[in-house]
Amino acid sequence: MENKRNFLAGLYASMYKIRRFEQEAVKLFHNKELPGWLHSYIGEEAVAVGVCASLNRDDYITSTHRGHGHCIAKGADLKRMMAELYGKETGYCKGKGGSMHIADFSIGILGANGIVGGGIPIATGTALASQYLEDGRVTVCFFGDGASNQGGFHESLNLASLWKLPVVYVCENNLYAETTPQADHQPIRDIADRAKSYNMPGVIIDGNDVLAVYEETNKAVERARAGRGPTLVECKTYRYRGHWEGDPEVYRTKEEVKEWKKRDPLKKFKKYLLENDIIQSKEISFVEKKIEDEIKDAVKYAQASPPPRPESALEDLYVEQGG
Amino acid sequence: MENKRNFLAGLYASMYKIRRFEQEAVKLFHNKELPGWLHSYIGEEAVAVGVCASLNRDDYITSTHRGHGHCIAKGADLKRMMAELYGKETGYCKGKGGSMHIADFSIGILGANGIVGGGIPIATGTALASQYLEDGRVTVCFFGDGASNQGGFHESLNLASLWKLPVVYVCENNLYAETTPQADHQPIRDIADRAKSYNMPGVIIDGNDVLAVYEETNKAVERARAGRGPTLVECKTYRYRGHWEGDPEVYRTKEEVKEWKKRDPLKKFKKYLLENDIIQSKEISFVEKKIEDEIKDAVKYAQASPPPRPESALEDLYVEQGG
Amino acid sequence: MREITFREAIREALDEALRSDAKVFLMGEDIGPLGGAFTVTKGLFDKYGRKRVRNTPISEVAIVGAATGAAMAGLRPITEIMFCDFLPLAGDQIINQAAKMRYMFGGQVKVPLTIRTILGAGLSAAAHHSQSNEALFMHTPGLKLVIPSTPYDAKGLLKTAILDDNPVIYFEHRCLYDSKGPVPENSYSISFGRADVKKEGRDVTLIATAEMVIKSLSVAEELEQEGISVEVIDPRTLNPLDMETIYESVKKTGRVLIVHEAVLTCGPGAEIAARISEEAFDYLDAPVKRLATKDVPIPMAPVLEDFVIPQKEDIKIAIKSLRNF
Amino acid sequence: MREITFREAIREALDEALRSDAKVFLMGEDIGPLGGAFTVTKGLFDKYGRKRVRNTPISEVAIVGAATGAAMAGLRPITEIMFCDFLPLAGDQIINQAAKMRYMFGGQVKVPLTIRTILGAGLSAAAHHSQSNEALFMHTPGLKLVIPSTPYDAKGLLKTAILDDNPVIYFEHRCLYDSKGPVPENSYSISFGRADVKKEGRDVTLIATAEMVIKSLSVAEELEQEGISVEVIDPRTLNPLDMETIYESVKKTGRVLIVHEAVLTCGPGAEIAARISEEAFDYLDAPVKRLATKDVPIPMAPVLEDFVIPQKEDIKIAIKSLRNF
Ligand SMILES: Cc1ncc(C[n+]2csc(CCOP(=O)(O)OP(=O)(O)O)c2C)c(N)n1
Ligand SMILES: Cc1ncc(C[n+]2csc(CCOP(=O)(O)OP(=O)(O)O)c2C)c(N)n1
Ligand SMILES: [Mg+2]
Ligand SMILES: [Mg+2]
Repeated sequence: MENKRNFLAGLYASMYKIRRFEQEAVKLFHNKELPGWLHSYIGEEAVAVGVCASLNRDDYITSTHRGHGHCIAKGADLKRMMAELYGKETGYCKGKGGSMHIADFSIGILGANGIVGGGIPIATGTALASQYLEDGRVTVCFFGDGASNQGGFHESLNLASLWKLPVVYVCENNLYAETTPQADHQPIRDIADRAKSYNMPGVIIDGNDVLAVYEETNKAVERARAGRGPTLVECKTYRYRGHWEGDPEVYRTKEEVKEWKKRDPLKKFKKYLLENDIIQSKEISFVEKKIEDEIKDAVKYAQASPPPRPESALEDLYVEQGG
Repeated sequence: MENKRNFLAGLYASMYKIRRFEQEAVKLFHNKELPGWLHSYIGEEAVAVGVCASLNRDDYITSTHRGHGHCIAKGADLKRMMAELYGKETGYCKGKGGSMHIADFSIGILGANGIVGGGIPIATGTALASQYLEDGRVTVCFFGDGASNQGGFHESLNLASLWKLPVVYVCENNLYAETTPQADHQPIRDIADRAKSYNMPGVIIDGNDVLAVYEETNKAVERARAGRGPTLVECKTYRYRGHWEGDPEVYRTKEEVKEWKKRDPLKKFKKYLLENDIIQSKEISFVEKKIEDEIKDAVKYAQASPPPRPESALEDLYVEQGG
Repeated sequence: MREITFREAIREALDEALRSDAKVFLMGEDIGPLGGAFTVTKGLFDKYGRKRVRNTPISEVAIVGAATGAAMAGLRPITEIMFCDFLPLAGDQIINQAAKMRYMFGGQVKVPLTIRTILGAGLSAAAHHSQSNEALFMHTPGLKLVIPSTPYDAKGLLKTAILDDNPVIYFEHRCLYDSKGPVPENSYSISFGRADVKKEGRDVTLIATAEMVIKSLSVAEELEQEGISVEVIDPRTLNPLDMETIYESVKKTGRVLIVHEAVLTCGPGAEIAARISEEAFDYLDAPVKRLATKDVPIPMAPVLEDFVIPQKEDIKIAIKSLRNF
Repeated sequence: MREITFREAIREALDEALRSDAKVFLMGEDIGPLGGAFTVTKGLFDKYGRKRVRNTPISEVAIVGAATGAAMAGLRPITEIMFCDFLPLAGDQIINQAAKMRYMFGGQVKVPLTIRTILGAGLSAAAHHSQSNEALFMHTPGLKLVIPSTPYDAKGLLKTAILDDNPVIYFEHRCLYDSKGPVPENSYSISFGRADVKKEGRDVTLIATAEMVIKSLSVAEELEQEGISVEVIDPRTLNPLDMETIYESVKKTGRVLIVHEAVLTCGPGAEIAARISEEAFDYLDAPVKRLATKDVPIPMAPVLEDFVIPQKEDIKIAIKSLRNF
């Protein structure tokens, strides 16, 4: 019981952490403190958190241009993430990657990716390695509705199912690929239907319901871990902010956004926790407060960190070998 | 009635022409008269012929590395084909293309292709042009079971269905991609099932039955012409010879080949024509004789043709423009 | 003459082409209502509608392949690939299909395709959104390559690209979009294969492309004060490549610097340097020098990005060292 | 020393790697029972089984991408891409993912991936099965590139490629598979970045790769009779590229010819010529000359193919003209 309580509280904390990290990043971005671009995950938190709740520390994930949520849910360090957004030496990639290329290989985060769909073959490959090495790990591959039209999606799912690889393909269908509504980029509504092309199970989930996401993907993860092959999981969700910060959002109405906000994954889950007496309001405030502090610390850390040495731009390209 | 008879006789003649052209090419190849490589279409004649029977002269087809059958069925000139196999100046491509790159743009043959799956996006594009220009043409895109695992397949079918383009995707499932049996390259048996991923109809046909091929693809062609979008048609068939001439065929048994030869598309159709009194045996012999002569002429023509001038290797790269 | 931006110049060229030829259409990701990632096509969707200005799925293979097919069937597609970093996704359709088709088929077909794409760093967009990969396509016979540096050139060359019956890749440097320059109101075009001497000079020949032209001109002006006269040449098209104009200049100056944002090794500068060294050997008073992005992916942090991309100061130093050879 | 073929040398290297390291595996189209289009891996499927020698679907993106992922997770995949002409299909996974990954992520990851592929013309296989496109990858920082010309080099360099913790593309010229040469029985490897002087000479430095090394050596021998002494250098790896050995030779000869089968423009020779012209300027007695495949796709007819690919006669003429400069 206590275990379950902690587990659920953890889900909430993780979602809240993503929400606040993203809000902070957005603020800093518009303050012109962050170089580069920013794709916010706000509104989609239940997907990353629900999915990663099934994963072990050494399981793998591949992420996307909209990757902060995946990283936080998988356990990435906020300080090093924020430092990377600032392009500082202390960032995950020493300032070389930025928002679109955060990775933490020590906990299986194989990297965000600037190429839409670029991580799908890679996830297939780490799953191949796990099967080969019999290391019991599972790979989760995150990607968007837009990415499901890439050739690499098709080739990868075919290969993974053929070889029964331990990978779960999680499609975050937020109804848009950049400015293009789903109906203008594919002639289907349920991307999970594409699973049939590869003779693998396809599952549709309410991506704003963290428990539903957890329960369904957990089955897929266990299936993969048991050697029964990949699953395509589609989480229907929505992003609140523009595709990137600065997006004029000409392609959707304020009403639509408002409508989706009514189904906010955080509010919904908080209500559930409170109404079922799983957690007290005071405790939630306490958790939230702790996260606020953590984020402040992360920002301070990032700001105080030195920029990379210019010459470090020439490092890290090749592994230096003996012999 | 007479029309129908002629039509059916034409189907047989076309299949016979392919069979004999290919047999001749194989012989010449092993005589070391032909440079380059050769992928024979023997055994699959009913597909090309059944499909092309629905097409007008100005409809388009894209072809593959195994393209002679498609070209002959669409009406290509045997002389210029054979000359191209010989690498002669009088060949369709002036000796630049060879067996894997025969094209005849005057009758909508957009080219064989050395890249497996390479023609699928191109076919999608000519169909887009037809829709755009409202020229009433249909494009047929030929490709193999192996090609159905290429990313371009996925991207193209998605786009074609989204835009309701007048194209018919004809998958020639001959059970092998080079040396790899279907079960080792995809986790499904019926490639037509992949149509669902694109919300388009998928049809399975006995590819050794020329009438079945004709009737079913004709529906798909008419559907496309009527503006109702693409269809994925899967023709189950078999190639008698190795993947290419010289293939040691380590991947299949002689028995399997024998088994399939019992369902030979030419024999089957000839029997049908005779048993139903559609054509007399004498007429068939006459047609066959004519074709034999045609092929002999083609070989003679090719042999007598001059090789290209060496410097012509520098021509035909760019369209020279005024201005 | 009126001044408009690089972005507006490109938009005008597209607009004129759409207006004057019903066979011209645009296709690409998010080019519709938004007008593309850099709003180049903004307004054209409203003006010409869905048929002529087509938003596509994220499917670079199908975009380039379908555009190639449409071109083969008589249309004149202009496709936008949002960043040139994504061109390798469509590598086969560009390199094996569009570029080789006419040749393979013995001259039977034309492929009047224009691929517009965006190149260049400078916005801290990191390794997947900052490349300058024009050299990959210089090494691909069958393509024409345009890389303009001014609004005037941008418009005139794009008009030519669209009218050209061969596949053309047209590279737009993102940092130039807001730059302004004189562009005539009336329609005009600029032939391919004519390098432009952006500034005359006597001491050093500086060959630059895209944004490096702007940086080079600025350096050249500063150096003029110091008594060094730099001739700045912008090839404008990399294929065809106007070597004659370059040789003429080299005969005069005997000293050459090539500056580009593509990485050094096997970049456009390698070819230009090799040709000069071969064809103008007797006129060279100093080795041909190349200044290019260092041989690494583009890093995100501004301090790193600035370090790997040639800066004005680097150009200045290179010219002076050439001068003193 | 025993003599074995180029094909056998490669197979031995693969065999040794498979035997000594359980993390090594092969994947690619038709590499199983057949042993690949050129039977290089023949026998390995029977010996090591389906897990270690994996036939794949025709899915170049997934093949290279999955191999990259497997390498990131600690394996040492060796993938075969049947012809280098197909590498552009996997362009993104090679250029944007495998090559850039370590750098983008600040050195967090290794990608010990070897991509074996086949290059070269000479079999009348036409434009989609005859290219030599190594230069596309020379222009991609993050990759190492191997292009052997002898059985000895082929084996020793492949061993190094497999042990290397970086992504390597290893190019095999199809016309060399049956060529024979001495290869020690015992295991050995050859370091990257060491050019090999295949023949010493005094008059002209000839730099060649892959099959052009063989053609060049044959020409050099003939010319020796005529009193012209040609030094033939095979860089063996294009990245890293051993310029030191080349400069040393140039200091001696003052004359350079570069011969390769990649097309001329922006080919490997452009980079080598540009570097020599920059770094060894004072030692050059004649302009650096390049001899390469003409800037067209590879045509099928033998007479055309021979015309566009450098032939021994072309090499001879080029050397003589250099000699007489
Ligand atoms: C190959 C490629 N094409 C285009 C882009 C530009 N781009 C970045 S994100 C994006 C939309 C992605 O849509 P989706 O996969 O649904 O993810 P979402 O942004 O909705 O999370 C596009 C087109 C890119 N980064 N990579
Ligand atoms: C992109 C690409 N990969 C691999 C090859 C090599 N190859 C030529 S034909 C072939 C098999 C094609 O199988 P399928 O599509 O089923 O056609 P089939 O030969 O059976 O008619 C392969 C692997 C190629 N030509 N192009
Ligand atoms: Mg989306
Ligand atoms: Mg097949």
